[in-house]
Amino acid sequence: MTIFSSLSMLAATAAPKPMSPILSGPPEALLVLALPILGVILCTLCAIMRVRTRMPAFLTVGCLAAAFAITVGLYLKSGPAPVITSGFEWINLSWGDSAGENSPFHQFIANFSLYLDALTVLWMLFVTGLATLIALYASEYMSGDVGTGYCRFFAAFNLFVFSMSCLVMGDNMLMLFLGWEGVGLCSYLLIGYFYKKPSAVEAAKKAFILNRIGDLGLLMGICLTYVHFGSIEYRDIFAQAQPYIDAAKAGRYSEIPAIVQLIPVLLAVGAFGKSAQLPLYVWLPDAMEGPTPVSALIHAATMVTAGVYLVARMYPLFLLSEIALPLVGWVGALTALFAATIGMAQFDIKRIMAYSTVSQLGYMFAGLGVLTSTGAAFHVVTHAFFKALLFLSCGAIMHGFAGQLDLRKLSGLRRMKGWGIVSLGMLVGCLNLAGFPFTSGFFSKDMLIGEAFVTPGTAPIGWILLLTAGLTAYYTFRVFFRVIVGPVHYEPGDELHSAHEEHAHGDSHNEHAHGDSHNEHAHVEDDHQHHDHGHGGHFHPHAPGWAINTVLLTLSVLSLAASGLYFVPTGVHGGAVPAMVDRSSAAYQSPFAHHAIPEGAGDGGHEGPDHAAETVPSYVPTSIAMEDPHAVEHPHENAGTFLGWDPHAVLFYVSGAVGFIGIFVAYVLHYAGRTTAATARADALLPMLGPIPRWAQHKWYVDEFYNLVVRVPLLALAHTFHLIDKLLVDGLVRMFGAIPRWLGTLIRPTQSGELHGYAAGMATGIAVLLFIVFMLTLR
Amino acid sequence: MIGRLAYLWPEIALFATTCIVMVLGLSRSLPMRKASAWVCGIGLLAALGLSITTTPSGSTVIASGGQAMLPGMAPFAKCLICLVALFLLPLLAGTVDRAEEHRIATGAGVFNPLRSNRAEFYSFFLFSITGLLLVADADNLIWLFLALELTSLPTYIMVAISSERHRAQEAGVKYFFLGALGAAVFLYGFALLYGATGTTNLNAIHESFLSRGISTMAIAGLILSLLGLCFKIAAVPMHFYTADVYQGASAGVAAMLAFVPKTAGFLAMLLILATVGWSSGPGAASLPEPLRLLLWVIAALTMTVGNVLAVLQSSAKRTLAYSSIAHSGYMLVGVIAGPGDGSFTRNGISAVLFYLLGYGVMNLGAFAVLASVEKPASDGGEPRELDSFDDLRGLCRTHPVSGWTMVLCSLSLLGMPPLLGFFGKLPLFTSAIGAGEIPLVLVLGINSAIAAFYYLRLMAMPLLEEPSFRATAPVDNPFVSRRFAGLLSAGGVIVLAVFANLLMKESTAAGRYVARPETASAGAKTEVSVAQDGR
Amino acid sequence: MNTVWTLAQAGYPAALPEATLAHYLFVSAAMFVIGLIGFLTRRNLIIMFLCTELMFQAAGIALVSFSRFHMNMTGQSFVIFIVTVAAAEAAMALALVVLLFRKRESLDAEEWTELKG
Amino acid sequence: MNPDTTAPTPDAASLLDQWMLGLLVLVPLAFALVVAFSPDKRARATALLGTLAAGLLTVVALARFSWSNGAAFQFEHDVHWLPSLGISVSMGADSVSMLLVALTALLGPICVLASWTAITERVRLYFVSFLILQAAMVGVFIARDIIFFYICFEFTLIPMYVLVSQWGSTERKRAATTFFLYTFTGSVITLAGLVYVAWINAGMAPGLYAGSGSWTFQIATLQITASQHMTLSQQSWVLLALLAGFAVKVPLFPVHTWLPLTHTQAPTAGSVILAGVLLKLGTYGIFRFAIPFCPDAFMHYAPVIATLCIIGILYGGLICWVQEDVKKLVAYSSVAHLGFCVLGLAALNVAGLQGSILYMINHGLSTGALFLLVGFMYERYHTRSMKEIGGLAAKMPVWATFMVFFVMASVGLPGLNGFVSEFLCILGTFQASDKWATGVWGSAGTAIPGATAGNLGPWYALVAGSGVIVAAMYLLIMVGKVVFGPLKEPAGHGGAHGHDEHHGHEDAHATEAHLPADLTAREITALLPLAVACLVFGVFPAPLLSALKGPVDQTVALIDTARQIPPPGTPSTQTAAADLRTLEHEPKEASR
Repeated sequence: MTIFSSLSMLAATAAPKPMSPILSGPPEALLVLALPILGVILCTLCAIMRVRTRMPAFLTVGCLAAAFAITVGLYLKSGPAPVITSGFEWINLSWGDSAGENSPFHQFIANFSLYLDALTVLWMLFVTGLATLIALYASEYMSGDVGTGYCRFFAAFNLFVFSMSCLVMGDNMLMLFLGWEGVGLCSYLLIGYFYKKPSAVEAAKKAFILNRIGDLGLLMGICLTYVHFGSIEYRDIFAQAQPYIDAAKAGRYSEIPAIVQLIPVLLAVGAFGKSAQLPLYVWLPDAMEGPTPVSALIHAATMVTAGVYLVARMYPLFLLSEIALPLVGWVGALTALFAATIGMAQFDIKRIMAYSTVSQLGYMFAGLGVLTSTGAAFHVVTHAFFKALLFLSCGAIMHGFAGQLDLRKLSGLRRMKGWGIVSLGMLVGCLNLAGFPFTSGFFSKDMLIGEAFVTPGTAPIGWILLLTAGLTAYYTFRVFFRVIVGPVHYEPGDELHSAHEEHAHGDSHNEHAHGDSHNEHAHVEDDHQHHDHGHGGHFHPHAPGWAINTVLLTLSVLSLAASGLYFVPTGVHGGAVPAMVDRSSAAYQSPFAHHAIPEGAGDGGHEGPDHAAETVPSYVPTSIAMEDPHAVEHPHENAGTFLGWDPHAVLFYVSGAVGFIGIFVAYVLHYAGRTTAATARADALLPMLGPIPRWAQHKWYVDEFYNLVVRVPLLALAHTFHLIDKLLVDGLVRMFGAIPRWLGTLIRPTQSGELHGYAAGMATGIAVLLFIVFMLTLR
Repeated sequence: MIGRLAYLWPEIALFATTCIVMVLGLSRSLPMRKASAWVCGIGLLAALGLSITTTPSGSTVIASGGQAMLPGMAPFAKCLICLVALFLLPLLAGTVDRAEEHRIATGAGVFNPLRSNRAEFYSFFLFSITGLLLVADADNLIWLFLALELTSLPTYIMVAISSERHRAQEAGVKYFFLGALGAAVFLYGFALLYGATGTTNLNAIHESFLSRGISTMAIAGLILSLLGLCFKIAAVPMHFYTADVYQGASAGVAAMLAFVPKTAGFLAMLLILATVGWSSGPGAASLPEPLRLLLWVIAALTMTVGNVLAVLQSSAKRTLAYSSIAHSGYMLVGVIAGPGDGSFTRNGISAVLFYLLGYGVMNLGAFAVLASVEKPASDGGEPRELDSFDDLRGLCRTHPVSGWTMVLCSLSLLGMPPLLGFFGKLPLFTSAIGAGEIPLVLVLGINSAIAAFYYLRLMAMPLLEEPSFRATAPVDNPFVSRRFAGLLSAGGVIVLAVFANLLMKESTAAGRYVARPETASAGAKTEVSVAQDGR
Repeated sequence: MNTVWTLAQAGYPAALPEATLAHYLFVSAAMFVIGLIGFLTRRNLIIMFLCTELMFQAAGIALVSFSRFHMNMTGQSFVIFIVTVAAAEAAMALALVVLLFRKRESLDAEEWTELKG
Repeated sequence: MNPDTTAPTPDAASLLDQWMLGLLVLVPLAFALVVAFSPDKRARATALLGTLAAGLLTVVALARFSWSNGAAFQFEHDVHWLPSLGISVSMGADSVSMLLVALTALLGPICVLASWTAITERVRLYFVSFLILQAAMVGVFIARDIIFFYICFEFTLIPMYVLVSQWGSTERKRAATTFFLYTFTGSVITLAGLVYVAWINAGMAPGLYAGSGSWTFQIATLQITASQHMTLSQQSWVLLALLAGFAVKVPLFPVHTWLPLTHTQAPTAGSVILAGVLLKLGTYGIFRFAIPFCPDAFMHYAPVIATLCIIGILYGGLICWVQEDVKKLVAYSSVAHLGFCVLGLAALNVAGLQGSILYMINHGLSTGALFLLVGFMYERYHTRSMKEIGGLAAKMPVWATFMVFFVMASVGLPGLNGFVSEFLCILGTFQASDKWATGVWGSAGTAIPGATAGNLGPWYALVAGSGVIVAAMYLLIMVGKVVFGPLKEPAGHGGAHGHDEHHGHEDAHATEAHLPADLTAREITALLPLAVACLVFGVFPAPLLSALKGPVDQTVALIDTARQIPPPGTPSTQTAAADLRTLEHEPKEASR
């Protein structure tokens, strides 16, 4: 396939050179890690002291806000070169001295140090920022659980922020792995927050285990990196990789050992696990069993982008492999499409959002695969805001309607009292997600799709992404048209999604180990603000309070404003996000982008998607875009086109149009003429599609497939092993153990008690022994 | 010859004591009768002292015409015998005449010398010990034969009279008849040995072997002698009687049977094998091949048969009997290994001598426990000594002294470090490895593991089980001395282990093998047999 | 000491010109085996004991003949001791037999099989 | 070496140093004696005092230990005992020993606390056994004489046998017997191997032989003899003999079946000690004896050993998955975990060895704690079947918190202790390959700075690493069933504190009716040190790693030497080949 050859060529022209890091980074960066830990400790203390107020939430918000403020400070301070803040020694092995070898590689160092470059700061900004906001939101959302559960929630929440910070800020791959697994743990704890609900426990377990599969890939990648480069610290890796980067520049991939080319593939496996890509995505939709703030923060905005972060962070290594980036790109694109098809057929709005998250993560990976790390990073940021917004809005709905999330049972929220801000948030989120023109989602998505067409050989990815964009618009607005607008109708949730029920029991005193109360929804806890909203038509939804509304409003504004991060130039840096990415290890300018910019700059707000690339700052002397003679000489010759036009220029309109079409279809099918909540015009169309909608609704039976292909055989193997262990291994041991007994039984009859028998035995024994001795030795 | 009498003072002392005891036991006065045991003890003490002081060692023996191949063996063996006999004595207290004495004490009868066995019992015991001492002293096949017979004959009777029960008589008859068969076998072996060499003097036989080689007839004689002696040490194929006899005899007598004939057998075996020496054979460092093969097979079979049969038993006494067979197998490993280079770690003979002491002490403890506690007979008859494993249940709680003695002794018998048994087994290990008998060492190791199974039961029953029903709960035997014997042996198991070095040094000297006594007697430099080198 | 066998072979299979050592040894061995077989086949305790005596005396014959062969008296003196011991054993055996007969009214060795296993 | 030659008037400090290790053994023994003769009521407190005293002494020892010189044996002391047999009670500790002694000392009081209410019958015997066990375990780690080592090694069996057999569950007798016989059989063969080495030594070393026949069992001497004067085939046999005992103790794959049985039947404290320390006797034995004595053979057979480990990891892990008994699950997980531990040893490089030794400690902490937790649960519910209990988080939140914490430590979550060791083991295995320069891994001539010589490599690491997934699977499934999910209590378990009668096979548990639903302060006190240690060693393993540097470097240097100098008796062609191999890989070394 051409993508391979072209990518190899591309990478040859476009590998970045790292800058040597400054070793004395700002010490306050450590505070970003320390503050969430402080939060954990405080929440734990609250739990021990049996605090029954919202104290933990506010402590958390305080800690995280402080962390955010420090991060902003880091951002303001950040210079062009990465800086390293040393913490303390974690794992530090050295050897060889005694053997007289002095190779510098006879050591293994993984310290608790921070590597701060722009990419780090970018990620930390939205991680801490969103975490603060979502903590505020959760202070209200989780208020039903005030008590131990509340403390537990916020402790895990803080721990998550800590882990995520480690992941992002660590100066070596093991530190990243620490965060990587740490966020996995927090995800596990928070998905399983409603630990009495078997489905939640199941989902938490699934998330952890599937992540572990990816983690193994990452771990092997780390080992391989270490074995080859003799270090797992980023700065060393990048310095060590320099010869290969040079080789890749010249297109001489044969000089790059297979080991090195394998590293990014292994890392990618890790990334696929954490970022819920094919084939390991199945855990993410189930992870929605967790409380919604968790879904918003962990499973939409931050943790799942860790995979993207990993690829971006190790981008120089990914460029060294002929297969790694195409792999990432294709997996991302296929995941995007696949998840979108499932999302179209779901009825649970939170699940729809979950699949859309998978799909959007696919976009990001596709972006990385088509060589636009900037685009991917930008999409990460915009997605973080609007997806968090969408989830939080869903959460508000869920909170208000007793866990109801079925879009067939909710309708016309806009017209209900107190639901205005939620509706607004929903609208803003949906527009962003659908890629409505001039929203931030539109710009970031457009960048990815455009770049897919620009980069030679990746056009199929572009087409897939374009198609997915249409589907995304459709299913996004399907939710909007059915839930927010239309006739007013609502039904309270059943226990399937009843977070409230669990709220009542998070701090449980066990009054309901009896199954019947599950169905009745009768929880008489006085301080609970949802008074008995269970039965028949007497259910009264309660609108969200100030905390939720504030957060929704803030996020709405932010997600709209996020587009500015790209376009509004900040000094010489260009847009904030590109400027930051450019200053990091993910820095990479497609040589084809140069040629794309000027023509595309049609509209006002669209001043220059690749402005940054055009004006590469002079203090980035090693950027290959400037240096590589090859790129300078033939800047345009390999750039792809979109049906003959310049992709960035045309796609601006095309993807806008696709988005409109999607929204329109959703309007026709799900809003126009709809009189009830349960049915819409779309239902009439379904039979025409045969079994496909049903299959899609059942997620293409992937879970069942995995179950059949992986879990069942493994379980069978486990049972077989258990049987072997009991029968064969232990049986053999017992057999050996039984030999003496058996021998004893065999010769016991000689001890008959009869004098003659004994005498005969003696005589025979003497005879036999004489015979043996004489036969064997005397011949 | 008369000069040798000077070295027989322990035997003479014992004989004198025997005469006194024989008379004392028949006295009409109870204190006098009771004193017979004490007199016995005094005699044994005297013998022990005389053994230590008068028995010459080294070159003096040779000068006086005793056997010269193992010059250090007799003194050590005699001390060891007297010591263990001293331990045995309190255990044997009250074995006979208990009902009779009870009848007299309650006034139901008067003392009747014809019905009293006490005098014979103690004097037979002393006779047997005397015989054993004489075995250690032997330098002549005739002497050896007589000493062996003197050792065994009294034990036949002791078994038969050790209990009123039929079992004792059955044990006696089996022991006697099979013993006679065994004696005939080694006697025939002695005859062939005489025929082959023309002399019955061990030194002369040795010289004959050195000068004229070992003829086939001599080999046949040696083999038959060894096989006959296997009866004494309860080794395959002469082991059949062991369990029945030990079980039928009272526990004290069984303990004696496990020590006295075994020691006699091993000492005799060592003396006879010393004539051929451990320097022939294919590797020039072992017994002649037929003998090595014979002993190898016997050792391996003995260990295995003893252990696998012991595993099956439900009677603790029978188990101990079979374990006694197995221990003979272990010791045979040392016999096969031979003197090595004379150092303790390589000298199988020292190892055997040391093990005999260790085995004597720890085995005695186990039997002492069986003897010191009794359970009431179900039919209301005389209380019986403990026999089955079930009888031992919870002994540590009902009878702490006996229980813990059993625990310690069975652990020591198992070879659990750091108890005496372990340090007995270790030199066997090292000497056999030193002699290159590694397969045999593995057999020994595996057998130790098999043995662990029943010793563990022997340990667990008193320590860990609930005491059995109150109705048949074991009661203390009136003879405190038996418990004392157990205690002695339990203490010995620990104390001797801690201070084992002295004993080891002594047994090293005892196991010294002089391959060419004629040069030694000439006062020339002693030539130690060729040591096996580390290949 | 292959002389013994050499002698035996020299005189064999000649028609027994005179009694050689081999003949005596043969008799001795035969007696020993006969004693053994008797011990194994007879059930009467007294007869069994006599069989063991037979085996003892077989050894005695061998000793005497060897003594003659070696031209020293050691073997013969050995035999005297053997006879003595045999006498002592006989006394013991009879005592035991009497004891046993009292218990069971029988001298059948097979009566005594209580102890086994 | 020999303290007898030190200054005639040693001051108090040096006297203390000299007797430090002896005291570490004697103090528990002395307290055992005291407990034996004190009334039942005071037995618990006395035992606690004893373990605390031992702990205090250990702290003193740790403080006086010169960590910068961790490879050297310190506090050396020789008590002449049986010179005829070449046996002396000779003691000395390097940093590996010290750390394992510290682990033992830490677990001591914890186990006493854990058995406070669980043991109501024959309390004295229990604590006497326990204290003797404690002394024997310390003895194993500080022994510098093979026989002294063996004595302690074997003597752990008896108290453990007593503990399992007397206070275990329904099948305790069988379990205890199996445990004893299995390990005893193995260790007898080990003894044969060790004695064989001593014999070789007596025959080889000219100064020691020459008719005097004075054998020695000094580990230091024998190690030199064994590693330098034995041929490869001799080393192989000795290795086999040593592994016969140590592999059973670890336990490695085909000889592991005693472990689940014993663990399930043992009382809680017994399980804790078994998992925490006793299993480490096997790995410690491999580290202290198998590798230094038979370096060539160990190198040669490292792939075989590693394969067994990997089978153990996956096989044990998968079996865990289908267990219903929580304790059995944790027991099988030990099989899997110790597979990693031995795998690190088989890697024979710094990362692997460091990881492995750390693993010994870490496994002791986390698995020990898991057994404690299971025990606390069992004390309340009298069942460990996942079918009968579930969702205990609702009732025992503190317990649940600890459970999740230690499960995570056991799963190998970074930041907790398990990860560091597991990662290092995997990394060591990954590195340890001579085949980097060929095959699919890269073109010849590529510098592979992170690789070490060895016969394992990435495939081993990959397959072993998949054990990490399996570990997550079974442990989380267990947590999902027992800790989370709807509350499920055994039928007849009335109320929060009650417990049913028909579950108890023993009526020994009469007192725990007083136990509250959640953990008591005493139980938390037992768990907290472990939790703190897990966390601290996860975040700050650096002190441990630097402490272990000395011994590990020494072992690796030994291996390097063995790699370069073939064992005696190797044909010269092989020598040449070995030289070539050396040249290829370590040009600097070869030119040296």
